[in-house]
Amino acid sequence: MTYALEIKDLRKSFGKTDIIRGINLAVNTGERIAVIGPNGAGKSTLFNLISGRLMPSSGEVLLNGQLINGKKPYEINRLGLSRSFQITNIFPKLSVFENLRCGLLWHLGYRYSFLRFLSNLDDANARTEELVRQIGLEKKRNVEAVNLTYAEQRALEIGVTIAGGANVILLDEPTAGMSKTETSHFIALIKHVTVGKTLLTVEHDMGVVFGLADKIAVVVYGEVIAFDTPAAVRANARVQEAYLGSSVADAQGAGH
Amino acid sequence: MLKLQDIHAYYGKSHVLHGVSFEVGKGEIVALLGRNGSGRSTTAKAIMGLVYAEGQMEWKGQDILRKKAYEIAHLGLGYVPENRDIFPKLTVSQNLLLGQKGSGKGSRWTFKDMYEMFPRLKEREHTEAGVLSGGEQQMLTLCRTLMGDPDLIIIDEPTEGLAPKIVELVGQYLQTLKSRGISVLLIEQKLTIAMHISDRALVMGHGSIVFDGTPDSLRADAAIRKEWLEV
Amino acid sequence: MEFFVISLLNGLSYGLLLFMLSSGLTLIFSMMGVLNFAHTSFYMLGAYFAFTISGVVGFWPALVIAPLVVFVLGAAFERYCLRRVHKFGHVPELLVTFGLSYLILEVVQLIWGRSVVPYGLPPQLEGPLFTIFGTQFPKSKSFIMLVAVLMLVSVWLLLTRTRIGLVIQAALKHPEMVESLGHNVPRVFMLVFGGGAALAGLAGVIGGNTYVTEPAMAGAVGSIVFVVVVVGGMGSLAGAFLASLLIGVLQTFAVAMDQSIGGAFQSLGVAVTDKTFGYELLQLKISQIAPILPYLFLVLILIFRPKGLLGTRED
Amino acid sequence: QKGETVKIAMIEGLSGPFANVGQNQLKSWQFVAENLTAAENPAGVKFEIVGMDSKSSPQEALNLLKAASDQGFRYVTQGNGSNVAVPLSDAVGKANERNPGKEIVYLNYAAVDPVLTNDKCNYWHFRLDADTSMKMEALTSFMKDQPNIKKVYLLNQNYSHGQQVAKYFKEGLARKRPDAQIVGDDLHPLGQVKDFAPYVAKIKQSGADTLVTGNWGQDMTLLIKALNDAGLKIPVYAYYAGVSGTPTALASGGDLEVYQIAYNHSNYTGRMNQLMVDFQKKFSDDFYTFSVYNGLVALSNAMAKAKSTDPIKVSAALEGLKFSGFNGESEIRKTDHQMQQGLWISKWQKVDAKNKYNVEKTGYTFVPVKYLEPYVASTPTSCQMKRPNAG
Amino acid sequence: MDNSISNRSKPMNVSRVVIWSLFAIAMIVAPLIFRSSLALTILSQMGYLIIICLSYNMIFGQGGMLSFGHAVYTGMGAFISIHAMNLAAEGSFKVPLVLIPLVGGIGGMFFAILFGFVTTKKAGTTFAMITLGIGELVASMSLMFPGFFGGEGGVTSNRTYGTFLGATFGPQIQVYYLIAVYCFICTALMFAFTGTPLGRILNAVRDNPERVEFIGYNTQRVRYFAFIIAGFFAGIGGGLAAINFEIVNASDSLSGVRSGGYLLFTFLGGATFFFGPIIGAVLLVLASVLLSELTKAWLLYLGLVFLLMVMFAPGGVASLVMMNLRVARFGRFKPFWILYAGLIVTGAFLVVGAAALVEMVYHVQLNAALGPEVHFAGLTLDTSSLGSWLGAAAVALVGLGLMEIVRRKFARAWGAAQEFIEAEIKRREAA
Ligand SMILES: Nc1ncnc2c1ncn2[C@@H]1O[C@H](COP(=O)(O)OP(=O)(O)OP(=O)(O)O)[C@@H](O)[C@H]1O
Ligand SMILES: Nc1ncnc2c1ncn2[C@@H]1O[C@H](COP(=O)(O)OP(=O)(O)OP(=O)(O)O)[C@@H](O)[C@H]1O
Ligand SMILES: CC(C)C[C@H](N)C(=O)O
Ligand SMILES: [Mg+2]
Ligand SMILES: [Mg+2]
Repeated sequence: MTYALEIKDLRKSFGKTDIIRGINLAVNTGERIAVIGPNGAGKSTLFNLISGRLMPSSGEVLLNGQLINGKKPYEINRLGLSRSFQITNIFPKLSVFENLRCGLLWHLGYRYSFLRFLSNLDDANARTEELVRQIGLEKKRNVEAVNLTYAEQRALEIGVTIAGGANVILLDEPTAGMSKTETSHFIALIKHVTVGKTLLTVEHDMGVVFGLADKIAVVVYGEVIAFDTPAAVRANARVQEAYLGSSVADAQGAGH
Repeated sequence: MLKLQDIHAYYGKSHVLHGVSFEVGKGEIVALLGRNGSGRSTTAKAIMGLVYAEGQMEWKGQDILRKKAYEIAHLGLGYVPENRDIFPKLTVSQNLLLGQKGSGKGSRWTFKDMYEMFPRLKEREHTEAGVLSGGEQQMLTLCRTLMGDPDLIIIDEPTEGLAPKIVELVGQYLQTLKSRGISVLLIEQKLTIAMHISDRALVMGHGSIVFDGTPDSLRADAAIRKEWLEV
Repeated sequence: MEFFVISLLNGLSYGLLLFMLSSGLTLIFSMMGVLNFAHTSFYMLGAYFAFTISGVVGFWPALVIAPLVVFVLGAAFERYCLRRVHKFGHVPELLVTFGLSYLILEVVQLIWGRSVVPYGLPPQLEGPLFTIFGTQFPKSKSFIMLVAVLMLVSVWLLLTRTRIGLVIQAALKHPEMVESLGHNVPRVFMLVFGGGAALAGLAGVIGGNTYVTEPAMAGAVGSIVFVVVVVGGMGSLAGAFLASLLIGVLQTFAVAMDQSIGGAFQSLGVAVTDKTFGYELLQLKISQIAPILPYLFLVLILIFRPKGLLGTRED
Repeated sequence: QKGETVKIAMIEGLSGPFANVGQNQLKSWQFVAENLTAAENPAGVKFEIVGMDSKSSPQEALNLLKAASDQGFRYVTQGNGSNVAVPLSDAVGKANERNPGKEIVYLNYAAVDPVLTNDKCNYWHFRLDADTSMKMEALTSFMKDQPNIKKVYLLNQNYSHGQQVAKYFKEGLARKRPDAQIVGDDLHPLGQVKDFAPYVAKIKQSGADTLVTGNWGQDMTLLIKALNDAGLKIPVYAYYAGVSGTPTALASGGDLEVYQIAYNHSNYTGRMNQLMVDFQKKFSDDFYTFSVYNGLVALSNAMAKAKSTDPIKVSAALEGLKFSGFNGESEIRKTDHQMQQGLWISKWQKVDAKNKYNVEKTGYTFVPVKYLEPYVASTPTSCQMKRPNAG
Repeated sequence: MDNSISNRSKPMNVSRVVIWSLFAIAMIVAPLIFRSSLALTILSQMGYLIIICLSYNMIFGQGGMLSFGHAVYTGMGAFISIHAMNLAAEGSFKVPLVLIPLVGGIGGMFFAILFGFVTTKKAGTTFAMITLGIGELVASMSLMFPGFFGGEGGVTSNRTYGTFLGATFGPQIQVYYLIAVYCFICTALMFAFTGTPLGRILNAVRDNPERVEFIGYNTQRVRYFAFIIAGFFAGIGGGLAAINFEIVNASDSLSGVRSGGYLLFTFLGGATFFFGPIIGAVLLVLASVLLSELTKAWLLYLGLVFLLMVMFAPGGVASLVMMNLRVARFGRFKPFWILYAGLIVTGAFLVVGAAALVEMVYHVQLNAALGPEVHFAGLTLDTSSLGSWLGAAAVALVGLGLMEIVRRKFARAWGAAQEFIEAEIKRREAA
């Protein structure tokens, strides 16, 4: 069978530094994967490689069986992969509604069209309205994105990411900066909007990780040292030592 | 050391702080807790002179309310903002260099100390800070502020985006600061750490302080926690 | 050989002139990101001030005083105008400098009139420095070359020996953060802008009498200075230096080249007559477009190497 | 018509880069208009000149033409730049065709593109200056008698004026001095050269003994400076050495052999000298646009002849008009409305006992070297003048 | 003509119909009110400059591309139009005059396709500098090719080579209406563009090009397409200019000064609002034609206005209008009538006094020899008497002082109104 996302011996180095050192990962359609690991382990870099923001030094990335490495971000997105960013990355001067609508125009086939009015694109507008509701920003529908609170911006970030209806979704620390209550709301939201989709998410909040993921991939120093169910990962001694560090007093040298 | 009395702060015309009063003593770690949007970051900015504020504010007995940010910094206040604000096009060491005031002589902290504390930074010394991982950036901001040798450091959500292991590390690090006589005003979301290391806890709600006491008493006060922290 | 040596010398001296004109802009444009359209107006001011001041106290004191006066004006402009619009972004900054360039031009014309002013060389700089192959090389140009090199060295020292460059770059991104770290950002901006203006003023003091001092002198070099800075690479003083020399030499040698595209075709056996499509373009000689080659160079550089020759930034 | 006021709109760049020249010429017009004697003004009208600022932009000039027409002007004048003159002449022609009863006469006192009195000639346009073909005709006639001119270098601005200078010069030289050689013919972009040293090196390398250039403004002064700097002391034959500002710059350049080809020089005696001296006294500026004088005198003569100030009648009278101008008998040729006049070669040198007029107070002056009679400078025209039926 | 490009619902609602009708009516009746032939030319120029400034804003305000070379596309459109007119008059290329602007549009578009291919690969400063370079190149080269560009004199033509519905297009009024029709249609089309998918994505590219790549769009393509469309409208504007003047001339049409003018006035009008450039175009014509007629010091005034506008109203005139409308919409405008009146009166004192000084200075500098009298605003000032100088200075100072008092009051009232509005918005949001 083909995997939704398959990564084969992926490597990336910046100058002389090897950051991603041979990652292999295969994700089935519909799975929710949490990617965890120490700071600087290469999680965001991995996402950047998959989504086309960076070019791999070597290795392969396959999306639904199709080789996508070396493609431009927009090409990869058109093939059904969408991602969010660790640092909020939306359209600050556009309203919430417009942000979301931009997210889905390409995928509804409107592309570079300049011969029809947005307001007449009923399918796009209906979808957008639904998205606005899904991410709980009805009241801020017409507010410019810059004027949203941090948590609202994060929600919008996710909204823009899922708007196009991509099947494979990568979320980079979606709950960072949120309070506990907000986080739990947010997790529910993510679960809700990604039903039936393949999800990869980077997280540091273990509560979220264990609440959300079917499987966990642990990235340490550019390698996947474990890829298993939450229970198994939690029990894994290497993971504890490298990442969770609950008992390890000498916690220096994160990432080594 | 730091004393705020009835501080009101504004973003343009919008009134955010409605009379905030508290004190931070020497060598004390004070946690400032509260929900998103309650005004904690604004309090920090008000102290640093980055938002327009009214009221009374004293630092080491000196009025600092109308002073410019760089003057305040020179008086020995350090600030680590919540969104990190690293300088992306400068290298790690240049970022640290900017943390120094003047020549950096006589500072309690040197480059070496910083690199020892976070060896990861040493490795990335000549890398542009903009490409650092989220966690690395967080470490860098902490160190950058320390380079300026502050007597009180205001830290806004330092554990944000850090791996659990590093979070612990930061906790230890704050206690090290305390042991060197530096006061800390810690703005936190993660109650566990904050409660664990702080000497005193403040809770903010709707732009004013609604609780001021020891962590233990806060732990005991379920009503406050329920109303202002967790719901 | 003879022609080669003389042209090389001409090229270098022209290149250094360009560097002198644009070094201040490099400082302002690359560090503060301000597209300062009034840069050459400060150049003009330097020349006029020097003209007036040297009439009173002589050229050599004017060489020092005039740039200082320009410094004060530049710093004041930063303090009272540019600073206000800084927060609105680059385009308003640019427009403010645009407005300023109008104002300076008009005020200069009001004070000094609309014609050339008789701003001459001091006796020490008159006449040739040396003669090779029967062609003289004037002292005034040698002086320009000397000053340009001194500018390079001093600006370079300023940037590498102090944290000013870092503070400014950092402040462009997060000004509040830099202030919170204890740096007086507004003052640094003011000094840098004033300094850039003063460099332009200094260029004016010696450019004005080596060439011509008149109201059109600012406009005449208005866009070439941007070419130098951009070709060299934003944020790179060395790049600006290299670009100046390169443009100077390139243009000087291009003047000597009477080849044309049409000529090239003809030597390949393709007939080119005035009936051929694009005949006017084909018969244009390289020497005829030499002075606008820098713009072509600019476009090509930006297409193939947007960072510029030695630049590090691309924004 | 006696005692009538004739208003002339001077549409010219009065601000911007060419403002100094425009302002000078506006003063010249006003000054001459005020000082016409009875003999010079047989019609006895009062000329009133109003300056309108076109900023040297053709489109602005056309706007101003409308404004002038609205305000009742029937005479306009312009000269600085054929880029304005050609559109203006064209627009005057069209406007007169479309608005009968509001005809306008256009006096061109300085734009020298030959096209204005050839392919694009227009009944309402009268040129008071000599065009490039005439100047080059005269210049080459002068060179015919200069045996030491053997190798000529042409350096001009790469636009129509510079291209025409080169073209007409080469034609004339080939006819009159087939033995002389053109050793270089360079064109450079208008106003883009900051340092002429490379060109000077090229001129030197070519072994030229004479330089001919139509350059003006910065392109002229910088060229002279570069020649001086390099110590290349060959004679320069120039068009616009005497225009506002250029003499000041020339003087700071040092001693160079510069000849000017123009309809005048700076050391007239008699009436013109008087005007120059008075002008300098009044404005502390030089009066050098003599065509202004010819223009007003011709206009007044035509008005006297037509016994009217009506532009239709006056323009009919101007055609073929013979009058006594500053260079003696002059004629406005009927076929193309080009004034036929004698031309001068003058030389830039220090003021001396005989030649006292101090140009721009530089201590230098343009001393006449040779006068070329009108017939020498005259060139044929291809103009097919379309005359309005009425009139 | 909505207040914000990004917030809108259905394109056809009542207020919009009203606004567009008013726009059309204004264009129809304007020449009936201003009847002189100069006024008519001014109106005609406003018409096509509106198109040009709007087209410029398509890339600048909506696409975030700061171009220093827009005149290249208007100018090339104009040159191609004028050649087309000449060919049509000869009979070798049968295009009626009313379609000439489209020929210009296609010309502009052609060059946008050509040059845009390289320029739009980049954004930001790089884009700005490439356009500067291309602009300089085209402007300098055009003078070297008299064949196509007509040399110094430019290319002339005659627009009366045919008739259309009985119009010969000889009289300016007919040309004006031709321009007005084009202006209306083009404005409508460009407004419509802001509401299309490409238009919206263009805004997104301006705001955050990186993210656009991750929602499926190729940013370079988006910029390129927008650039081409803007080039088309720019070319139409150029074509209309060619018809209006019947001459096209490199020094006017292609120069960097022109490009700079489009930028300056688009900004001055207000680049963040769709209708801002319309105001900008009107101001451009008024400043260049009327202001320079009124005073010799016009460049000084223009420089000052720029400086002050950018410093105090960086959103341009349009943003001032919108801010006041916002106050009005919240029913808080009442106190400002009197305050504005106060500002205007005191400001007038300041301006008259200061301008009198400026005029006298200019007079002394330029025409002193014509006598010491200056005529200004109906007054005759004597530059040789100290009284005039002191008087003017006094008027200016009194104006300044009074204005400062009013300004303070104004600022307070304005602040209060804004505070109220902010609170009101919050209240409505909460509700
Ligand atoms: N363009 C680049 N050039 C050089 N080094 C880079 C670049 N991008 C990333 N790195 C380095 O690669 C390492 C991995 O970074 P990455 O952002 O992937 O970490 P992460 O796992 O997401 O960490 P965090 O949890 O802290 O966000 C870091 O040390 C970072 O400094
Ligand atoms: N720049 C700003 N302009 C206007 N209002 C602002 C601005 N920044 C913050 N606010 C508002 O001020 C209030 C307090 O914000 P503040 O950032 O101080 O909260 P916080 O307690 O730090 O919350 P967080 O957990 O989000 O960091 C919020 O309602 C917020 O919307
Ligand atoms: C100078 C500006 C035109 C652009 C600037 N570099 C930016 O994109 O931020
Ligand atoms: Mg990361
Ligand atoms: Mg906060």
